[in-house]
Formats: sequence, C-alpha cells, structure tokens
Amino acid sequence: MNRDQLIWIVLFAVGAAALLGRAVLTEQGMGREYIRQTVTPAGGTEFLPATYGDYVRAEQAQPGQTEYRFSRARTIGLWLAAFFTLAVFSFLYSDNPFYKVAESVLVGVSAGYWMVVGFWDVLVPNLIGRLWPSMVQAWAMPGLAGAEAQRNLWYIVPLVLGVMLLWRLAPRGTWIARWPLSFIVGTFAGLQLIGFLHGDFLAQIRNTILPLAVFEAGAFDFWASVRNLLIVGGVLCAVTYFFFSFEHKGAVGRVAKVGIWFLMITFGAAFGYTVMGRIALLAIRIEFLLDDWLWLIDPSRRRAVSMLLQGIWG
Amino acid sequence: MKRTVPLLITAVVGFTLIGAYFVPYTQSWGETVAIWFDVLAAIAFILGGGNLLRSHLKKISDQQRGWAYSIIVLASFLGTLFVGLGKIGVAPSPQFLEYSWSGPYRQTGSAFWYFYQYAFQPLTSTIFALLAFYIASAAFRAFRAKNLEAILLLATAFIVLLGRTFAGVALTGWIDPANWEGFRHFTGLRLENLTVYIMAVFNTAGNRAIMIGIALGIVATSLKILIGVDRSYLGKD
Amino acid sequence: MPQTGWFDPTRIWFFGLLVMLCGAVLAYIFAARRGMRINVRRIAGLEAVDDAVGRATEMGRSCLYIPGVQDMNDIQTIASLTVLARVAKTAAEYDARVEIPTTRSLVMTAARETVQAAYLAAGRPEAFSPDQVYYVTDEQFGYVAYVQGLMVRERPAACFYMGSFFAESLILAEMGNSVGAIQIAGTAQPAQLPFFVAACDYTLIGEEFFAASAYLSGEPDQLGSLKGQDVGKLIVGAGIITGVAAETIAGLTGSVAVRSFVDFLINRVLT
Amino acid sequence: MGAFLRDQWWVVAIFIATLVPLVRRFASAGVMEGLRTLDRRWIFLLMLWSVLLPIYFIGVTGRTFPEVPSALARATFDEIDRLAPGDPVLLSFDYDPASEGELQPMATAFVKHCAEKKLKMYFMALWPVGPQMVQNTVDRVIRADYPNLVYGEDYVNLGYKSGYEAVIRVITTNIRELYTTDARGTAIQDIPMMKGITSVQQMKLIINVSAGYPGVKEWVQYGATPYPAVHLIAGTTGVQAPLVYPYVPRQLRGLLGAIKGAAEYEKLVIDTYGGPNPDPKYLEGLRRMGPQLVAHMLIIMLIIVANVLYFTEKRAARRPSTGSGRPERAEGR
Repeated sequence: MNRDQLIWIVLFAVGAAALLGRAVLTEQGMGREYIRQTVTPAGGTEFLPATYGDYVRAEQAQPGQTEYRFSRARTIGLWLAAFFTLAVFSFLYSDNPFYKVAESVLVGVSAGYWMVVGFWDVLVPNLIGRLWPSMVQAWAMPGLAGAEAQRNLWYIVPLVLGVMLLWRLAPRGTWIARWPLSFIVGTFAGLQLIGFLHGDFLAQIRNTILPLAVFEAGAFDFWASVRNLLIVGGVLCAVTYFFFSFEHKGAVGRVAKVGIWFLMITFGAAFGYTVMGRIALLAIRIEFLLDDWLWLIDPSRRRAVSMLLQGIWG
Repeated sequence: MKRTVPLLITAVVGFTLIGAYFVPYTQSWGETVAIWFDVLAAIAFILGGGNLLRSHLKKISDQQRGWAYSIIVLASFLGTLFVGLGKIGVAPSPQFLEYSWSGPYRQTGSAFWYFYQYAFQPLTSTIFALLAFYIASAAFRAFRAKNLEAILLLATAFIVLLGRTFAGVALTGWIDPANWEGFRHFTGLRLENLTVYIMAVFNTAGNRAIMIGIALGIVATSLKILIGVDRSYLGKD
Repeated sequence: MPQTGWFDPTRIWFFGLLVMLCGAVLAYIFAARRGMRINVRRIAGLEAVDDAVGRATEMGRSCLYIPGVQDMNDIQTIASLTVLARVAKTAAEYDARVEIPTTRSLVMTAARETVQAAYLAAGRPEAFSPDQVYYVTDEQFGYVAYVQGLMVRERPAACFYMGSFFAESLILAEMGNSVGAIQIAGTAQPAQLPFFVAACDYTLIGEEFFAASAYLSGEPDQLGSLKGQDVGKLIVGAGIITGVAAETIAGLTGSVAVRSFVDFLINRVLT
Repeated sequence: MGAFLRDQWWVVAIFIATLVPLVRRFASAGVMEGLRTLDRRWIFLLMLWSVLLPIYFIGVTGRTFPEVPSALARATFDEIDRLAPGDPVLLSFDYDPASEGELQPMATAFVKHCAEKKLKMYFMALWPVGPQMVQNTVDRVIRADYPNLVYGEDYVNLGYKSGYEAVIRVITTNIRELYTTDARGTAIQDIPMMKGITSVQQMKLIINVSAGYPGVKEWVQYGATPYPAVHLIAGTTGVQAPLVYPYVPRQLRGLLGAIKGAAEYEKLVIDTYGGPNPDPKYLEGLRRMGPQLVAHMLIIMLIIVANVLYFTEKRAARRPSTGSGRPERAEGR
C-alpha cells in the first residue's frame, strides 16, 4: 500500500469522523435544505427555497406548522453536490475513482442537458413550429400566435440538409452528408470574412487615428500626446511583427521586436487582470462547502434564528 | 461528382452571402442562415449522441479498461435525456392548464431542474474553479525572467497583480501631493494608476494589432476555402 | 430602407477595400501557381510540429489534437481542421497514434473526413480507425474534465490546441505540461493568448494560427495567400499613418481643408 | 486574532499538520533544492488554504481584511459627499442577477451613502430586470435601516424603459416624455419629489451601476459628454472596467472597478457613516476581498520565489562545479 493510498485512507477516516460528529453532536447539525410550500394563483402548489432560520422562526411562531418544511430530496441533492465538488477537487492530488465517477456523471449529464436544450429551444420552435405550427400549438406551445404561427416553407432547407447529414448513418451513399457540411462551411466562411473585415479591421484602424499633438482647451497637453504616440506606435510595430514576407532581421527585425514587447505587456496585463475573477470562482465553491453544506459559517446570516442567538457566531 | 458538387455549393453560397451584404434587400440573409445553422446543429446532435452511445457501449462490451465508468456515463446521459425530453415533473403553465406539455422544461422543481441544480451546476462550476489552482502553478513555473520578452510579461503581470491588492495601493501611497508638492507630476507612478495606464495604452495597442492580424487571417482563410484551394474538410474523393 | 437602388451606397468604400484585399490574395495565389518564388519568415511553433510528432513516436505515446470548443460556424474551427489535415498526415507517415476528442457533432463529422483523407494522402489508409475521432459532450467544462482525465491516464507526448478556446485554455495547458507533453497552441481568441503563451512551449498568435495550414502544406498557392495578407498590412500602415498625420496637422494648423479630409476619412471611408 | 486561534484551534491544527511534510522536506533537502523540485501539489495546497482560511476567519469573526481606498474610489466618494441634503440624484441600475456578485455591494453602498446624506434618490433602469435589483436594494437598505425615508418624497423607483441609449437621449432633455408614471403606476404629477423635475440635467449627480450594454459607455456618450455640468460616476464589472478607463476623469468623475472597487468604496462609507459595528450587509465587498488579498499575495510570492530560484540556478550553472538543473526543454516564446 503506497503512500498515496495511505494518505487517502487517513483523509477518509478523519473526514468521515468529523462529518458524523458535526451532524450528530452539535445541536444545529449541518447540510439540510428547507422549502416553503405556497399555493400558486392557479391553484397548484409551489416549493420555494427557504432557510433553516425561516423554519425555526416559523416553528417558534406556530409549532407544527406545515408551510416551512424539511425537504429530503433537496438535502440529498445538496450532499450529492458536495460529493461532486470534493471529487473534482480530489483530482488535484491525483487521479482517483471518485474523480472518474464525477467526470463520467458530468460528461453524461452535460451531453444530455445540451441535447434537451437543443430540442426544446431550437428544434421545436424553429423547425417543427415553422413547418407544422398547428401541431406544435396543440402539443407543447399553446402560446404560439401571430407571425410565428404561420407556416414558413423556407425551413424545408434546413430539414432537407439535416436529413442529408443523417444519411451518414446509412450503409450506402454516405458521401451525400458532405453537401450540408459544405453549405455550412461556405456560409460561415463568407459571413465571417465580411464580419471581421468590417467589424475588426476597419474599426481598429479608425480607432487608431489619434492626434499626436493634443490640445486641451488651447494648452498643449504633453502627457496625452505621449499616450497617443505610444498607442499609434505600438499598433504599427505589433502589426509589423505579423509580417510574413520579411524575416525578423535588420530594420524590420527591430520594429518587430518592439512589436513583440507590446504584445508581451498586453499578455502580462491580461494575465494579471483575470486572476481576480478566477479566485472568485474558487471562493464561491469553498463558501458553498463551508456555508451551505457544513453550516460552519453563516456570513449572510441566513441561519441566524434571531439576534439573541447571535452569540454563538459572535 | 462527390467532390465537385460540394465545392460548388461552398463557393456559390459563400459569394452569395458576401454579395448579399451590399444589397439592401438581402442584408438579412445572414441572420436567416444563422438560424438555419442552429437547426442543423440541433439535428446533428443525433450523430453526436449516437457516437457517444456507440463508443461507450463498445467499451462496455469489450470490457476495456474503465468500462464501469462508461455505464455511469450512459446512465446519466440517458437519464437526463429521458427526464428532459419527457418534461418529467413539469406542471403545465397556468394559462394553459389543459395542455399537459405546455410547462417550461426548465421549471424549478422538475426532475430536469434537479439534474441541473445538483449535478450539472456544481460539477461545471467546480471544474471552472480549478483554474485558480492552475493559475498559481503556472505563475510559479512560467513566469521566469529567461529573456527580455519573458521579463516584460512577468513584470507587467506583477505590477497589475500588485495594483489590485491593498498592499499595492499602500506600497506607493506615499507618492501623494499632500506629502510633497513635487509629487504632483509623479502620481502616474502610483501602482493603481500604472495599472490603468498599462491597460489603457499598451493593452489597447497590443489587442488592436492582434485583431487586425486576425481579420486579415480570416479574409485569406475564407477566400482559400471559397475558391477550393483548401478542401481538406471535404475528405477523400 | 432609405436606398432603393441595388447597391447600398454607404458601403461603397468598404466594397473597394474588400475588392483590393481579396484581389491581392487571389493575385498572389495565381502568381505562385505560375511559378513565382514565395519565401516567408520562420515560425518556431510550426517547425516544432514535425519533431513533436516524432517525439511521440519515439516514446511510443499518442498525440492529442484538440480542434477548439466551438462549432463549424466559427472560422477558427474550420482553420483548425485544415491544420489537423497536415498534422494527421505527418502522424500517418510517422505511424504515430493521434486522438481527436471533439465537443461538437458537426466538428466530429468533418474531422473524421479530414483525418481519413490525410491518412489516404500519406498512403496508409488502413492505419485510420474511425474511433480516433469521437464526440465527448457539448459542455465546455464536461469536455475539459474528460480531456484532463484522458491526459493523466494516456500521458500523450504531444498536445495540439488549435482553434477557438475560452476559459478552459489554461486547464488544458497546465494539465498537458504536468504530463510532460510538448504543447503547441494556436488561437485567435485574444483573451486566451496570455495563458497559452505562459503555459505552452509554442504559441501561434492570432494571424500565425491562420497561416499554420499554409506553412505546414508548403504548397506555393497556399503560401501565396500569406503575401496577400501582407498587402493588407501595408494598407493598415498607410491608413493609420495618413490618418494620424492629417489629424495632427489639422490639430496644429487648424486648417479647415485638412480637418474635412480627416472627417471624410473617418466617417466615410473607414465606416 | 487570539480569540480566533483559541476557539478554532482544530482548524489551525489541520492547517499546520498539512504543511509539516513540506517544512520537513525543506529542512532535510535545503530550501533551494526543495524549491527546485517542488511538487506543484504543494502550490495547490497553499492556494486552497489562502482562499479557505480567510473565508473561514471572516465568516466566523465577521471582521474583514484591511483595504486602502485608491484615489479613484475616493473621487467617487467625494462626488456624493460634496452634495447637500435634499439634492436630487439619479441612480440607474443596469445589471442582472448574473453580475450581482460584483455589482450588488456597490449598489448597496451607493444607496446607504445617499440615504445618510438625505439626498433625493430617483431610481431607474435600462435593463429589463433592473427594477428588481432596485427593489432588492431598497428593501435591504432603505426599508431596513432608514424607515423614516418616505417613498415618493425621499426616493422613487421610475422603473425600466426599453430603447437602450435612446432612453438616455430623451430623459436628458425631457424626463416626463418617457416617464409618465413610476414603477408602481402612480402618475408623475402625484409624486411630490417629481415636482419641478423636468430633465436629468437638474440632477446634481448620476450614479450608474453597469454590467454591459446599455451601460456606462452609453451614459458617458449621451448623458455626461453633451452636458458638462452633469456629473457622472459609475460602478462596473472587472471585465468592462478597462474599456471605460479612458473616460476618467473628464467625462467620468468616478469609477469603481470589480469587487476591489466595491470594497474600497465600502471602506470609505463605513469609516464615515458605519458606526461602531456596521451591519454585515454593508461589508459584502470587503468580505469577498479577504481571499482575493491572500491569494494575490501568494501568487506574487510564487513569482518572486520562482525568479530567485531561476537566478541562483543560472549562477550555479555558470560555475561547472555544482550539478546542473533539470534539462531545460527547448524554450520557445
């Protein structure tokens, strides 16, 4: 049994003991979800998320009330989410069965998720809804009305292309599937040629036309002029770096060298700037573990039953 | 026949859409084609889903290494698909109570919502959170002053990082006209102002040049595809 | 619609630029076909492709090619497939195993066609197996979770990240580095370039990524198109220099003529 | 701090226990050698602790980490502080729940500051879900801590109007043309504080909390630039901040960028109007900055240590006597 497995077992034992102790010994316990049952205007019942604090206050006000209730399904879900979070973090130490389970569930659920989204958000409204509006209206989209409800025969084109695409699964004639592919490639090669040329190429040249001598209410503003010179010079040098026809030697080499300096400063700044966002992502996950699951901390006072009990967390 | 027709389709469709951009009546063709693409991509899910099923079923039947996990993939995939397409646990929308399928498929409390809330969302956000760890290990390994470019990369990242903490502001807080009149000209050197200057000047210039280069690259790549110089995506004859 | 004519007058200058640029690219392609010598500068990342695949073959480990996380409606994904054609051909010649997990069904279909043709072009059609190219999931982070696990278990010797990437770029690059792979990345997403530059061995920055397939093919007409792009850069240089000069002169002398020229340039030509 | 160490001894014990093997390794192999062959998983552990411990410390004690407001945050604060009680102020909340993490602390601090200064607050929104954000902030701040402020006399929620920047262009000249009623549907004439208000130019200050388009860029182009007398300050997400820096200070007199800007502004508001122990909802930004500060420090340390290691290795490599380091793989740019 090598060192890794020993560490896993130790971690496991300490973790399990702590969780058990926490759930049983402390009076508030941990990791429980509550719901609030409300009647919707149309008569159906709806379950809104509620906190342990709401539940205890409601119990104090009227013991045995049923509006705020403990929800077993959501509690199981909470513990599942906590397991998945820990399983993914465990990969940082080493690849292990828990991570493989989490990875498999994620691949399966996410593939299924996007296919369901594709069906209900694209196929039903944009294909079936356009070709057989009455059928969709009777089945899943009663609200369909107005221009959307008229049949639009143009949508035969994507249907035909779609069938051609699926012909790949047929034993013979799979070459037909290339037609929809070439249709897609052709359209987006054309669209993006225009889009990038007009949006990026022209716009960036226009934005770089700046005066090298800046006058602020008559007076010559030295620093603003230096700023514009740096921007214009930087763009020209960096564009020179991308030249293909000349080797980076001699005069072109020196200009390209200045250009790569600008690019490196750009990359360094962008790297430093995004660090804060990434750390916020980790902080949110750890707050989920400590607050929602383990009930160790309660920064937003969701489980503070009343100011009286403030003492415990004080 | 198998290759000339697709090439023809690509060229005709591509140049038509380029032309359509300049004729007032046809400027909306771009959006219509984009909607058609979404439909086509949704239909193509069948190919993707089919491939997913086939490759994992094959892994199970051949008992390849890790086949047990393939069972989990298939179970969660088919489970999510069944629950989502079947709108399990979705109450019909209030205005159309008699249409049982009218409720939104993402309704809170439905089974599909449960899969999203307690599996999809925690897993994806935790994988995203791994980035914080990888940024730290990348900082330790990659930011070494090997040559001038690496020094510029590391120095800028260092300044921006420092500028975003209170230590950075405190470190150069003494450059304050209140302490000495002469500092008035040097306030630009305070760390947070330096960060602003770097972002507003160097970052702007660098990104502009990259975007100009990309636009030119796209023009050439698209043209090569439209006139058939590049046809690798079409496969063999 | 204010205009009734067949041509939108507000876009006439843009049309002129389009014709000039496309004309330059086409002119150089056909000139190259007629035998004009095309010499282009070295790009370190692209010369490393061959020895990366070679290294993988020596060590008996696989290559991993990731065509970005976008669908076929992104030109970067299509450009990535043209690079995949060259890399797959090299892999076929070296008899190295290249694995291509994809995150979109259409990309899987097109990539399978591309790799099959590449193996045929390398004269080893029998070495191609459809399972090399497979669909994982449409979700960006589900895909990265799978690839991350794959890297640790398969320990590929060479990793290619070519195409459109978002936040997951650093996860891939750091994981690849930890398994000791040579990593060559190419993307036209400016926001992800810093992470690839920091964590990969070679990075193709924006336009260099689009030039990759031309470089790796070495065919004259492909290289010709790069010359056409250089003409575009000359246009950029000319446009900026004249604009800045006119703007500065207009500011210094305050002459109305120059000022109207600058306004004409900015509001007519460059919009 | 002492109380924390005593009460939460078990957390501190675990923290030290996990680092003992690392310290032992440094002791046995020497710091330089230990660093050169440092397993990256130790860096992961350090990052985990540098985020987890601050969250736990702040969560349990309620205290926050130090924060020194920058000149830009002070300028934003002064723009509100210089106003007199009763001055009209327009607050436009153009964000949604997705960007609430970075922007809600700013919105809460802005409203608390205006309420303390007894300014007349006119809320509006260019995003469809904006009025909901206004309602949340009003309930959290005004209704909870300033019950004496009366709706219709001290603050009013004009609600959302579609039309993106066209809305700004109209209300800067004639506000009544678009806003005939407030978000609750009561007519403008029946709202006491709207008497005499015909356009946004009469506002002493415009405060914009923005997550994208339409947002601060449109407010600068159509709200502030054409009317130099109108002062505009804004709070925005980290991604958008660099795009609007060029407008500071001429068109945009104050700017708070990302959670850091929110924390700096909160510190200024709490120090002047917070009182002895401020309500935790006014420390949201400062609370979130805890892990950011320690994690940034860790990354800065890692860069420094990496380079110290690199230079000692390079100097050692020049003297052939010492062993050479790991074969450096071909280093490209």
